[in-house]
Amino acid sequence: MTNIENIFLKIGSIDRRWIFIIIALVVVVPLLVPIGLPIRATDTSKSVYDAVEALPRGSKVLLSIEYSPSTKPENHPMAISMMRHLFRNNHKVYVTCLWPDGQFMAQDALNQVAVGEFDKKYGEDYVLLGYRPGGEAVVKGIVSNIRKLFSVDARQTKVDDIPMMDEITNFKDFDFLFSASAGYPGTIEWVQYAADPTGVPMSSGVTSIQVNEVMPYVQSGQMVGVLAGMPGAAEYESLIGQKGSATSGMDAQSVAHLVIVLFIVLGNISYFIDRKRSRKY
Amino acid sequence: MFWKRQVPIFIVALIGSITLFGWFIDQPDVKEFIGDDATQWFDVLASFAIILGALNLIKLQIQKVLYQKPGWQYSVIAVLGFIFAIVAGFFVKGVDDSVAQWGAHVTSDGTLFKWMFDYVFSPMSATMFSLLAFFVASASYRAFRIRNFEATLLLVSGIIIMVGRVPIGGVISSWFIMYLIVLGLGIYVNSIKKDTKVTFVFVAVGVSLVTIGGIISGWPVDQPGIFYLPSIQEWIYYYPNVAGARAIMIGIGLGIFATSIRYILGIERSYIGE
Amino acid sequence: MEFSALLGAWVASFLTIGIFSYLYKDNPFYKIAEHLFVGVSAGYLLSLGFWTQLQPNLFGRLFPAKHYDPDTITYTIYNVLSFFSSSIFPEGGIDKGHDQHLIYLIPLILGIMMLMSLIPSFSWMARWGIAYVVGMAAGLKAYGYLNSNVIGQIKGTAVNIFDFSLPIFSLSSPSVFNNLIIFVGTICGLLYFYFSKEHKGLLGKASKIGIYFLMISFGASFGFAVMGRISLLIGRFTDLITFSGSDYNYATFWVLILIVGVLGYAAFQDKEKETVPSDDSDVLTEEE
Amino acid sequence: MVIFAFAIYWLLGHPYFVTDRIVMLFSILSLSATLIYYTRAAERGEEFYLRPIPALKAVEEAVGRSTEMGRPILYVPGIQDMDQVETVAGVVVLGHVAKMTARYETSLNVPVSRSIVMKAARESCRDAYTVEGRPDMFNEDMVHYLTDDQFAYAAGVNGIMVREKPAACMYMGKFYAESLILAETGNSIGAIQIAGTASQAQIPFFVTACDYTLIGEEFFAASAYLSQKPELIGGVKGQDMIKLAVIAVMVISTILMVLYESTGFGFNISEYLTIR
Repeated sequence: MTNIENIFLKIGSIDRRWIFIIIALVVVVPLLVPIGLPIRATDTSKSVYDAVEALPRGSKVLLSIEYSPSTKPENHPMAISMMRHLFRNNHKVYVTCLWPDGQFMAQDALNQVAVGEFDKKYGEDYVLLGYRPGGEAVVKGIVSNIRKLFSVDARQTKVDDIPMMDEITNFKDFDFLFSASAGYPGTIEWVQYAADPTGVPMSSGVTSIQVNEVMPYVQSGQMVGVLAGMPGAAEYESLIGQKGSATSGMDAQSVAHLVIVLFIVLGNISYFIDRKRSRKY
Repeated sequence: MFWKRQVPIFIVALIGSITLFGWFIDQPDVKEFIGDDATQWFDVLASFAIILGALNLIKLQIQKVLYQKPGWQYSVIAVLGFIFAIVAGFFVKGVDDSVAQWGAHVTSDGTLFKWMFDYVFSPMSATMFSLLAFFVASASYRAFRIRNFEATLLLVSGIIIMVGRVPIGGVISSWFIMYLIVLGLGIYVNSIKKDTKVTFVFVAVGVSLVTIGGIISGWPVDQPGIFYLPSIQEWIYYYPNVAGARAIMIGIGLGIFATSIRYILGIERSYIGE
Repeated sequence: MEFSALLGAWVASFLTIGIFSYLYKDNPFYKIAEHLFVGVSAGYLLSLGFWTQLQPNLFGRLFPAKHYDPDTITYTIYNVLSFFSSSIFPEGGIDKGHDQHLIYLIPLILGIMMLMSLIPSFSWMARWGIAYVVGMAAGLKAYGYLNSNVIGQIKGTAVNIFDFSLPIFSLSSPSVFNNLIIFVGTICGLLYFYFSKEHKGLLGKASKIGIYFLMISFGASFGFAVMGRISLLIGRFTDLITFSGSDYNYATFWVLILIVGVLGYAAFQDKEKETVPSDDSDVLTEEE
Repeated sequence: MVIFAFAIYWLLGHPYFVTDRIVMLFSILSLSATLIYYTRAAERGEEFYLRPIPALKAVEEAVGRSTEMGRPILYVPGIQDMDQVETVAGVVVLGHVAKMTARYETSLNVPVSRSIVMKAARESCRDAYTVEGRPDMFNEDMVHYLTDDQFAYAAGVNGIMVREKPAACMYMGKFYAESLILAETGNSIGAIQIAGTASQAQIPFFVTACDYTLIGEEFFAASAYLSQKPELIGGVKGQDMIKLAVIAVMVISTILMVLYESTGFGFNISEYLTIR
């Protein structure tokens, strides 16, 4: 028995660089050699899908991009899947950004989906309005008068010259809002200053870290469903039936989680052995 | 003193009450000012604040170089990086006017600014964050201990979320979880009874009950639901978790409300450094 | 492959691996990457804020092309500015679809006062601008948080909990049991943060239950935090795998070999020195 | 007064008023009144009871243990500037800890990451040592600046921990991702760890890796309690009262909802709680 205990104690005190190497391996190996585990959608992801699916064709949807490259692996697949879903159903997509880097992310996703896959027309099917600094004040400005805040779009074209902007003056003219958010300003500000005061339905895709901050909104119906982190993005990819980068990351994600759980268990075993021994002496 | 102290307090009180009570006023001129112009001013000042922050940071780095403080060589790199970004932002566009005019160059493809974003800014900010994956792993190994009941609750709910939310959680059979629970309870029984026989009988009975149940029902992966990780995960996530998160949310909401009111009334003045 | 993309891939993999080398220990590669990041992001944010807000929405309102008239004072000033920087102030006014609003001089002045605060003796000047931002944020937040985070949540909790058209117990769909969980959990959680009475008796029990709910919620946050970190790492590795392809001349591999080589050599040198412990190394680590 | 004026305005036909938001206006006015009332009461010298917080007792134990072991105490006031409420709270608690270290003659080590925080923390330590009558024990270097950068700061603090092996580590302030790195290292050197923060995403890491954690509002209440400033204590009391009111509204609306939907008696309260 003591031998086994000693082994556990020894494992418990290894240099943490070994742990770093193990983590690097369990992430890289499944990326190179995929297993292809089946993905099942959670209820909150399904409600997002159902809400978008229920919009009548040709609805005006505001898509807000609020993340930077640092959380790209989590948010970008959501934004891409959402665009695919919207364009496939022929909705009009208006893209705004509350984060400075958001407009690069938006540009990237639009180039890939709107231009590359669906061949949509800029100014008629979609428009990138761009970034404005100010956080909640920008949201308030969009609710009050979007044309004043975004007098020009990201390409410096005047909004008066953009055909699809004709029927838009403020937030109430939109039928749905989807925010791909990584923090402040983001989903919370949209709920507080746009969705709650106007009653326009909204939904959101957030980073894993943020999920718990928005869950009460989802449960109380202030938001329709939520996509939670990279697994949420993978679920959405499987719901719209088009796989992407989130799905291919899921194997690595699964294995890494298992390994971390294993670490917690092993760590606690050596902790208990340690405690038992120190009590004896 | 008047300019440095009273005026800012007055500005906060004035602007604060205008925006707060503006929510209730339905008069076109007032509404337009609060909804559009006041927010625009806010946005303009927010941009100035960003610029101020950036300049402040660079000022500190330059000071470090000038006074040759320890590690000043690295500050030279920071300053060079800043200069590079400014050049890309204001002086060298990298494309013709026909491709992108000044102003549109910060988003258009092919510009120097976009190159900097794609290959310098973007990889670094992403990598900085992903370092944390490694620290989470080593901390989960060395620091996350079941010290008391609260910590146990936290770790168990964390583990269920972690495994139940990813695809692999759906592959783990609920019967496997039941066996684990029986074994876990066995360890618990052993620690109170301190009798190997009792433990053995307990575990044996538990294992056989689960096995019989499994044989009768034909080992379905997701039945019974209360032992299937994705279902437990979904429940924790949508009910007890929301209850806890909501308590925190209300607390934070009240805290922010109270602080905002104190700002507007001039009770709280920490923003002017008091 | 274009040269700029190729160069970019090399730069990106150097910086990525440079930052990862921190996992081995704090070293010059990490510091170079980190300081470069600090400098570049400062300049990057500054440029973006300027081109997306100040130039179009502030200067665009002060000097709109719509009302361009070189004889007025405003546009005389404009032409002087334009002489210095024709990229920011193009000839003939700024055409961003605005009318002229000279009232926007107020935020301009407040903003300039903010920048003046970089000079220590004028540091108080920033307070005016900050006061505006603080005041407006306070007015917006007091309403937004009270409405969405307090009243909205009361509404979310106050449902017909004994709605017997729902099942009594069901795990993942609405049920009476789950309604009760939310109701009890929220109230007990709030009671835990009640400070002006000792937590004994009934209040003590309620706050104990409250802390259990908070812990479950923190556990979920913890699970999600781990999930997020791992996702980001997956994203990084996917990029590195892309850059290790032949299109990019195997950038990742070469950079990896370089950095591992240099660090390995340094470690080897350190080992030889270890016999003579010096106080120097101690001082160095403290600055880090 | 306000109500009276509003009543007249209402009777005059309330022009330019968003009638849908009247519930909100009344909540804002009544809640503000509660806050002001308790703040004033505290300033007038009324005493309010605040429950003891276990983690603060643990601070005393930790200081005692450090004295026995002859090792220093490490205090980390977060990585943000003084404009964050949490940093302010952290510096307030630091003053309290400094009083104890002065009493027990234990050495205190406070690495900081912002120059303004350094000034504030030095002041609060100097005060504490003077109050305890031990100005001789105070030296400025006990509060020292490391660096502004997040990870570099974390690395610096780690270095201190590994070299000096403090008997107790306290983390009180605004933390981001570095919380985990600090708590892990502190754990590996076997120090007693006490944390306090309101950053929701970091609390789990502190709860699992530290011996005691001040969670969110508890942390603010602790600093109000320690600073003994009447406006802060009054604020805590006022918010407590509002919390009670929120709970009461929650219970009453639930009862109304049950009655309304099961028996059709009463009215649908949720309509009043929906404010557009």
